[in-house]
Amino acid sequence: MATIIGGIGTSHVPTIAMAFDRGKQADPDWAPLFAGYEPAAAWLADKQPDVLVFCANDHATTFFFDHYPTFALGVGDEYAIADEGLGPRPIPRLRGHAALARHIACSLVEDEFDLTIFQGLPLDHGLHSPLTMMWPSRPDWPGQVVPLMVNVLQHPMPTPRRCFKLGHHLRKAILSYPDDLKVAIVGTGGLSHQLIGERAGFNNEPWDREFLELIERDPERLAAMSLDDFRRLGGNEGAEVIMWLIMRGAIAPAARAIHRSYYLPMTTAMAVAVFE
Amino acid sequence: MATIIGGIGTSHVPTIAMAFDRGKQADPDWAPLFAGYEPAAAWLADKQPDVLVFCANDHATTFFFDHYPTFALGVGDEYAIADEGLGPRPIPRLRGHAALARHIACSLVEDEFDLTIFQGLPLDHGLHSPLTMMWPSRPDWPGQVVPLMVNVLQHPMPTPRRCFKLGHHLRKAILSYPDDLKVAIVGTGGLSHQLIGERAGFNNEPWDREFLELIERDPERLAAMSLDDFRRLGGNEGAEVIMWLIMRGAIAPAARAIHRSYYLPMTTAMAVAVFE
Amino acid sequence: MANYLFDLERSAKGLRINRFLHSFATAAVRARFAGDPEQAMADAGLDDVERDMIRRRDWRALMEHGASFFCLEKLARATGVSNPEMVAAFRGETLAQFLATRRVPGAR
Amino acid sequence: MANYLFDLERSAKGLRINRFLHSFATAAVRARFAGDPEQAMADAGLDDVERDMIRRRDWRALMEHGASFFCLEKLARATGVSNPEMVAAFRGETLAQFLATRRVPGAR
Ligand SMILES: [Fe+3]
Ligand SMILES: [Fe+3]
Repeated sequence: MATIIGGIGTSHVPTIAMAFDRGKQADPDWAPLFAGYEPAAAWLADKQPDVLVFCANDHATTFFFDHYPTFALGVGDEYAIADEGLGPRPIPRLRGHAALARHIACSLVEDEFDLTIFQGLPLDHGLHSPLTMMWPSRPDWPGQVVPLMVNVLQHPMPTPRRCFKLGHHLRKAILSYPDDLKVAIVGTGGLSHQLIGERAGFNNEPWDREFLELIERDPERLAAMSLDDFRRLGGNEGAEVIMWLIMRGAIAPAARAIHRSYYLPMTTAMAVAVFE
Repeated sequence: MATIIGGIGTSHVPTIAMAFDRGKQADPDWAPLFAGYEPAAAWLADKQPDVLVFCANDHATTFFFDHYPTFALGVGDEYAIADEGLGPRPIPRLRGHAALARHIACSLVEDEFDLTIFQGLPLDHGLHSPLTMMWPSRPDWPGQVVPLMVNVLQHPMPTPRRCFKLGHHLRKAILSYPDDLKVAIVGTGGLSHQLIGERAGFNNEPWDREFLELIERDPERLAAMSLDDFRRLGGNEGAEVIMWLIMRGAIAPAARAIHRSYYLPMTTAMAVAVFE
Repeated sequence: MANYLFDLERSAKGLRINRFLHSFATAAVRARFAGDPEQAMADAGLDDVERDMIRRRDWRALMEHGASFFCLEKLARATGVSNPEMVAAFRGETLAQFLATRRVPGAR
Repeated sequence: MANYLFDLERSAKGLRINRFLHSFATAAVRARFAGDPEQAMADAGLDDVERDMIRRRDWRALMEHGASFFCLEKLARATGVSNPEMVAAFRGETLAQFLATRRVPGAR
């Protein structure tokens, strides 16, 4: 039977990927970020999950607004690295766990989640900007992924409540997979940032700190908030933290944060948390 | 306030469109089919709905299996006629009621339906093969459409229960639209047919007759059935009649069939029913 | 009795051939295929088995290989084959044999 | 304070410009635009207002026109513009002014 060993919450800012690809580990402007990911990398190296289920979003790279899904589950064997304007990042293709993904698809659709199913499409930094900070990409990835891509770009977006519920049913789906597999859940996005309008550049560190407490101790309170609440408190684009609620719903209710870091250098608050 | 004046259930076989485009009204092999649509056309001409909300499916024309939605709602101002291998049918582009469609999108996503949203994409015979039998296409369509496209091609498909629920929430969404609009709901697909495998050519007229009774008098019993039940009774491809359940959920519970016709000339049982 | 339910395993297995069949919904692809079918199949990266099935219009083998009926329908329309002909092939019958089982054989 | 929530009205309004911006995720489009930007914009059917905004890289006007930040990001990457430069433009500031409000101005 598959087990869920815990979860990770992480930002997925594109500059995280740039800092990694340019080898900025020793640059004082970036060193705190790399330090923040070290415990997450150590946890993954220690626990050795077979599969990471990634709750992330595409950034109008693979999915365009002519055909935009609310929840899109990848069921492929492999995923190319998307070109986002500079050519694909120099990292290996991701390998998908197609059998687990198909099982999840059938279970979630039976449970009345109206998934879009995708295969043979590339993935963008929403997934792999945090991944390279935590999982070795050389010579190849140590395991497989299942991408669950969420609409956080185009209103109407799924409600926080719906995301938390999706997490609960994702947990049920994974735990009913018949083969032995160690699975970790990753929720990505945020923390506070706004990229557009006159409020561009907005951050809210007190709210970010509170969010990191609530996602651990009282996710129900986050699920009861509206998207407008999330936008007001964390910025338009910061509302994407609802993807952490999917992760939180999929790990054990009693899970506790064994690591937390927070770094706000420029436009987006970058956080990493590990839950077990 | 918008009102729902009733609903239509109809097959959407491509040969219906061919018979229409080739002017087969007087051909004895096709005359019973045209006769079956006459009361539906008369009802629409009499009631003059402003908008038809169409629960239909794409046939791997506009949507391909690399990115396949469970429920896709069109929010565009217009829809081109899709090329399905012979060039587009010689009928005018469909006009979409974008404002109503956006309202429905927001309402359904708030009610935890995980819609894919599409715009600027063409529509195939799933929608317009029955439409040309009931609505004048010359010089132009008398009203607008809102297409709600359902996955009935790739398993896992939405459950019959989920489709019926979607209908209930679609009703709530439409009835909360602030402007005066007369809306009719069209559910398409079926009836019994199987196109693939050794059972290709399968039909089941007794089940079709029972389905036409149940969709009117006891849709709850249909909603409680499994997709396997629908496949066994009506054929693999005949299970697409779950789209009638969306229509049935969206019209008044007490609605009654004021017209029914049934014709089974070749591979697919062709039915038309009007509910008011 | 084989069911050929188009599930996610079948969809993954048939993705390449279905992508090719689906492309017949585009006039330019139809023209290219009509002009040089071998080149069109090579450009789509089809393997030898797939090319052979397409050459012979072996509908039943294509279905068993993972082709979706609705993608096959695009190639059928583009090459003048009707749905009753495809259904007859799936049943292992001639068109005439299949039509003999229908209520209105002329309705096609 | 203008919010620019990317809702379905905005998405519909911006569909053409966003399709163009989105296409910069393809190397061939980037090469074509680098070689002949006017021809590339004409081929994409952009109107005069849209072409002018793109020529001037007027990020704020593009945003107001309905461009998605994430589509703008593709053009920015392809033409060597960083996200802080775009954000500064939305705020009506120079890059230096914007960086002066940040904790770690070198982290870009
Ligand atoms: Fe994001
Ligand atoms: Fe159909």
